[in-house]
Amino acid sequence: MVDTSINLSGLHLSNPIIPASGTFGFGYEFAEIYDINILGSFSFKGTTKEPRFGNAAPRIAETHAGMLNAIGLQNPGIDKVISEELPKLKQVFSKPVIANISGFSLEEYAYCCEKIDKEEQVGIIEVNISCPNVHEGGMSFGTSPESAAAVTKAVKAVTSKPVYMKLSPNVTDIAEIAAACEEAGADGISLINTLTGMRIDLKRKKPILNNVTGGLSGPAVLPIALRMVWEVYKKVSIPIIGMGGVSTAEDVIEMMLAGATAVSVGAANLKDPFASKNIIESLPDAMKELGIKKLTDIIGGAHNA
Amino acid sequence: MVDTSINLSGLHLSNPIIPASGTFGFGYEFAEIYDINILGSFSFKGTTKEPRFGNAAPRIAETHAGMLNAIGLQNPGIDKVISEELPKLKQVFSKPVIANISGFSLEEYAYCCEKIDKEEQVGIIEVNISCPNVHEGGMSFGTSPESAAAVTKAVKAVTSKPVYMKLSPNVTDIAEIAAACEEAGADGISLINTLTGMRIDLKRKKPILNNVTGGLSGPAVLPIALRMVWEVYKKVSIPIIGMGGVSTAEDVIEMMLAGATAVSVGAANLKDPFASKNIIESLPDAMKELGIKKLTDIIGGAHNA
Amino acid sequence: MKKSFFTVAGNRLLAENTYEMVLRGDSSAVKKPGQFVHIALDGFYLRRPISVCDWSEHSITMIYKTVGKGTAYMAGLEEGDRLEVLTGLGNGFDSKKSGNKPLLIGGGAGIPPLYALAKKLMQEQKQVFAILGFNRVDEVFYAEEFASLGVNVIITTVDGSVGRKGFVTDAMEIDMADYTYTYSCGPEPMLKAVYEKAVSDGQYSFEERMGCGFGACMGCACQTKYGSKRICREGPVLEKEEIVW
Amino acid sequence: MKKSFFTVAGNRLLAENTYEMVLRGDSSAVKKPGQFVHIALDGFYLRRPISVCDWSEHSITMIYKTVGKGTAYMAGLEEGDRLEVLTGLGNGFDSKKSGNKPLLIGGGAGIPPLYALAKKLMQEQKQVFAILGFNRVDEVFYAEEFASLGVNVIITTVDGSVGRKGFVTDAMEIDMADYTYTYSCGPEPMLKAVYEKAVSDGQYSFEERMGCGFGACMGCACQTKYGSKRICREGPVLEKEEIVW
Ligand SMILES: Cc1cc2nc3c(=O)[nH]c(=O)nc-3n(C[C@H](O)[C@H](O)[C@H](O)COP(=O)(O)OP(=O)(O)OC[C@H]3O[C@@H](n4cnc5c(N)ncnc54)[C@H](O)[C@@H]3O)c2cc1C
Ligand SMILES: Cc1cc2nc3c(=O)[nH]c(=O)nc-3n(C[C@H](O)[C@H](O)[C@H](O)COP(=O)(O)OP(=O)(O)OC[C@H]3O[C@@H](n4cnc5c(N)ncnc54)[C@H](O)[C@@H]3O)c2cc1C
Ligand SMILES: Cc1cc2nc3c(=O)[nH]c(=O)nc-3n(C[C@H](O)[C@H](O)[C@H](O)COP(=O)(O)O)c2cc1C
Ligand SMILES: Cc1cc2nc3c(=O)[nH]c(=O)nc-3n(C[C@H](O)[C@H](O)[C@H](O)COP(=O)(O)O)c2cc1C
Ligand code: FES
Ligand code: FES
Repeated sequence: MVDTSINLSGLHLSNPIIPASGTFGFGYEFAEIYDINILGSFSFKGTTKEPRFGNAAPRIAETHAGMLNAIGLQNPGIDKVISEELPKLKQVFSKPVIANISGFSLEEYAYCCEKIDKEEQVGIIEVNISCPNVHEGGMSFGTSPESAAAVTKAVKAVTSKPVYMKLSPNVTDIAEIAAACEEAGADGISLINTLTGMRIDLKRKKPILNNVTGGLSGPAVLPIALRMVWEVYKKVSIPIIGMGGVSTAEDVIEMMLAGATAVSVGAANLKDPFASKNIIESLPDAMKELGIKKLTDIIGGAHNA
Repeated sequence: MVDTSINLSGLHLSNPIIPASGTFGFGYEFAEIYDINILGSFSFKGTTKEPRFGNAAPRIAETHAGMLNAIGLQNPGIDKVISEELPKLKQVFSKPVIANISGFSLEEYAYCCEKIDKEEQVGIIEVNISCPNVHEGGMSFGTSPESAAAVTKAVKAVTSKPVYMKLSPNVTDIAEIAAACEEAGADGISLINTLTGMRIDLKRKKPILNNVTGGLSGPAVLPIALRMVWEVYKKVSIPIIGMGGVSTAEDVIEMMLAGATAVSVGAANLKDPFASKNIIESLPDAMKELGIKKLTDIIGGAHNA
Repeated sequence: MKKSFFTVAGNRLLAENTYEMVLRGDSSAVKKPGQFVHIALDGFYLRRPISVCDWSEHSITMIYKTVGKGTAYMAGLEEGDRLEVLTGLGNGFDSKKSGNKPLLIGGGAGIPPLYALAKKLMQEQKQVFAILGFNRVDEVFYAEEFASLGVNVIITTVDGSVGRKGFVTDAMEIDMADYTYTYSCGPEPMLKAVYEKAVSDGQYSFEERMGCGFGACMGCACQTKYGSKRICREGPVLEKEEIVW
Repeated sequence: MKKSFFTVAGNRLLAENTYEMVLRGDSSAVKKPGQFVHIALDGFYLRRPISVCDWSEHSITMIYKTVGKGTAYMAGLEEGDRLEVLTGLGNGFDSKKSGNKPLLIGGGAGIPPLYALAKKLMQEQKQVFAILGFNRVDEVFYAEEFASLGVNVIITTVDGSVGRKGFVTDAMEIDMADYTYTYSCGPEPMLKAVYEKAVSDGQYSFEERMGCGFGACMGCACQTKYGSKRICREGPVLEKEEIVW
């Protein structure tokens, strides 16, 4: 018997698989087709202070070995998430969930985190700092160590739950930003969010996405995600939730060898609704094949070689 | 009859296809299998002041819809390129060639460009600023507007040929860097170079590439390249050589709609030695299919829509 | 929703760039006309959504137009090829609302789901009218198939090469009068024109680019008078009264 | 170099995880034993380099071991499947250097190119010896094929389950004496051991991860005493005297 369990800031997860925010909704669609309690945990759809409809359609474009999305953080707002979504979720998911929080100002981040802090169902708060900062010319909070640290501090001040800062890969030096978050008190780092990309409709001769650009994810980005997890692992000592293009149990192992303690699966859930289930079920065999007895043994393993 | 010709800083190219530096050597391997004079032009292997062997093997890793390379700028050095490679090239390629120059200090860049300036065969100098700056902690010249501008100025001071600055995509704001190059006198911008990535060998539990990280290219990066060309086109008024994942005539058109005046084809030449030839030959039909008479009409076309 | 493998049992050219594909497999998840399937294609990251045109216990028929690389790939499939498909997606049309004399209005690649609907309505003993719009005679398909169900079929072509010359809405004005309900599927400009012309209530089926196709990603969400709806889940069929253009 | 399509004419399991594939097509670019082909596989970005084990005017035989996803995909190919292949790559072995009594030393997946070489050397009337090394009896392949050419074959297995127990170098020491030249192909540690033990000059065939396979990318370059060489072009066969470990 191999041991797939991991420990994430005190949470014991039976396996490291965490469906990524925005690709698993609030879990119901998947709960209809399999028992989602097999998951390590999952990160719910990015939630903001106010309800948001998001961007106009089209919001999706296909790419080679990946996809672009420009959902624009559609969500019912933190209050409704707490009053409606979490109670419904409780009926299908009995484990601690990861709350993914977004905002356009420090106040919004703090507001949401303070509210979610009181929810027993929430095990970890994952703070997405890829959103544009409306008070500072629209650059994303995640593009400078200073603003990333500022969000971390604002959030840490209002919650006692573990806080994972979710970093944008659209930066020159992601390890520097991770270090700033650690220094500011983050309990862990999630990476990577999507890479900004675009496609053009050749017939209409204009961008496919109504929003012009969108976020690239899927297998295409796996090598970039691995490199960034590698760099962040070298720089910080807090745990990493690694993601970006993970689609198989082998990808999970590769991500953990690069330095991830847990692994999120995003676009793969959209391509195949059973992807996370399949990964979890094939993980023990993949481990045996590679002579891995205990998954936690390999975290960052490729750094020692 | 459709018109595929373009004008690049005064050079008339019969078509916009320019095999990308590092994927076409000095042309001979391809000249053995087709007449390379059908190309718009081509950018020769990145050349430095001193001869370089580059990195130890393995230097190549496969990824989803792409590849990683960590060649490490292997080249015979500028003097040998001028004395040996260019005369040999002259026998198989009668058009102006693009000289791709790399360096690890301002002096090295200037040295190479001053030398290559005297070569009649060279139509454009493409200055690769993705290399680490040995004098400033190893960050690449291409990661800050200041160092990018400094290289531009150093090079412009010693040559009268058009200078295209080749930008790294591993940055937070590529348009800002392009603008700094324009301001410093660049005649054009080439983008994108490869995205830093890595893969791990699951059996050996260590990075596949001896260099740990390498540069990602191929179809996987096309959406990122398109977005960056789009952003740079909005910001600067000098011409752009667009590249990153281009493999078909349709990709060429997409790149030009995003803002490229000419289009480089990289990894596709390695996957299929006839890729550039096939693209050139299928371009007229692709144009007809999309109702394009003159290729120059569509440069940046998606911005007007 | 169900994920399963199907075998191509037929794939024939019906009209210009238009193919009919019959899939053999478990169709148990298909419940209503107007639902769609989501097809995984080798070498393409996203699935392709195609309406169910007809189904029986062990087969699903689809009609698709080749508009891009994915549908061109589908056109190249042969009998015996296997496809991995999500079935039972979308809300589908509600035949109960039709009244006695429902009018079905379809344009081009929007026509297929109306076929299964027509079949259902005929089973429910309604007097069914269908206006099927095309650009040219070369594009026309399934006119006889609708007719053999007992549907009163009116064909329109933009160039008048067959049937009434003009748009589907021209036929609505001239050929029809006392229809009790409208069911429509086709390109968005057509849907809008029908919406504006229709004197009855109705259901309209929409298309949107999809990530998942089963409600997880919000990729297909659109605004309605009753809030945001996912075309893949609370759609593709929307009620006339809730549509926001 | 030539790029062309080949049809799989056979693909059979030879030994544990080891397959022999025969391709039908234009083999005119293949000139010498030790050259390789570069095979495009659906769904994989890079080609797979595999040595030519044997060839005739219209066919190429390869033997490959399933070590990863690409070779596993190859193992699943069936008669009639088509592959796009670059042929005529690499320098190949020079049979002229062999002297009268050449010794061929191959390990596992490094054995295949030695077969075509043995054939050539036999045609050139040499007295050919071959040491073929494997881990276990289950992995052994082509022993009879070499023997039927008239080659003196010695098999070694690491566990002694067939042939001499030990490494190929053990057999060199014990079984051989007056060989005039060494040709070797196999895993790098084996090549190095052979290099150190060999009393004659020789040629050694190397493997390296490749981008292009035809000399354009420098992906496979290695250092030699005479400067940098591309394994795909100035290799895969290097002269003993130039090798730098
Ligand atoms: C619910 C629904 C039912 C449909 N039913 C049918 C049908 O019965 N017959 C038919 O011919 N077509 C139907 N379509 C449209 C069909 O999905 C597209 O024509 C098809 O996806 C185009 O794929 P492609 O690869 O050929 O085009 P490409 O343009 O190469 O596709 C690129 C991407 O855009 C998406 N895309 C392109 N056009 C559309 C579109 N109109 N709607 C949704 N996604 C699109 C593709 O799925 C793919 O992800 C339906 C669409 C939806 C949403
Ligand atoms: C000149 C040459 C001749 C060869 N001849 C033979 C032969 O006759 N029979 C045989 O069984 N094998 C041969 N090999 C090795 C064979 O190329 C690899 O086993 C094969 O590429 C592995 O592919 P994969 O997808 O199964 O493995 P993966 O590990 O999944 O491949 C991932 C990537 O690494 C590359 N790669 C992995 N291992 C090797 C390797 N050893 N050499 C080069 N690239 C590698 C693959 O080509 C691919 O790009 C030869 C290699 C070279 C360079
Ligand atoms: C449709 C979609 C919606 C997403 N929404 C969110 C979100 O709301 N919050 C967030 O932090 N990340 C969001 N992401 C990013 C993913 O959580 C993940 O970081 C990214 O997709 C990379 O993983 P992948 O390659 O496995 O998809 C979204 C991704 C997709 C594809
Ligand atoms: C094997 C290889 C070697 C490269 N060497 C160089 C180089 O020497 N100089 C340079 O500016 N870019 C170099 N590049 C980057 C390409 O020129 C190009 O910018 C990049 O690969 C993106 O294009 P693609 O996706 O079409 O490959 C190299 C790329 C590859 C794949
Ligand atoms: S396509 Fe994902 S929610 Fe509709
Ligand atoms: S693999 Fe490209 S030069 Fe050898």
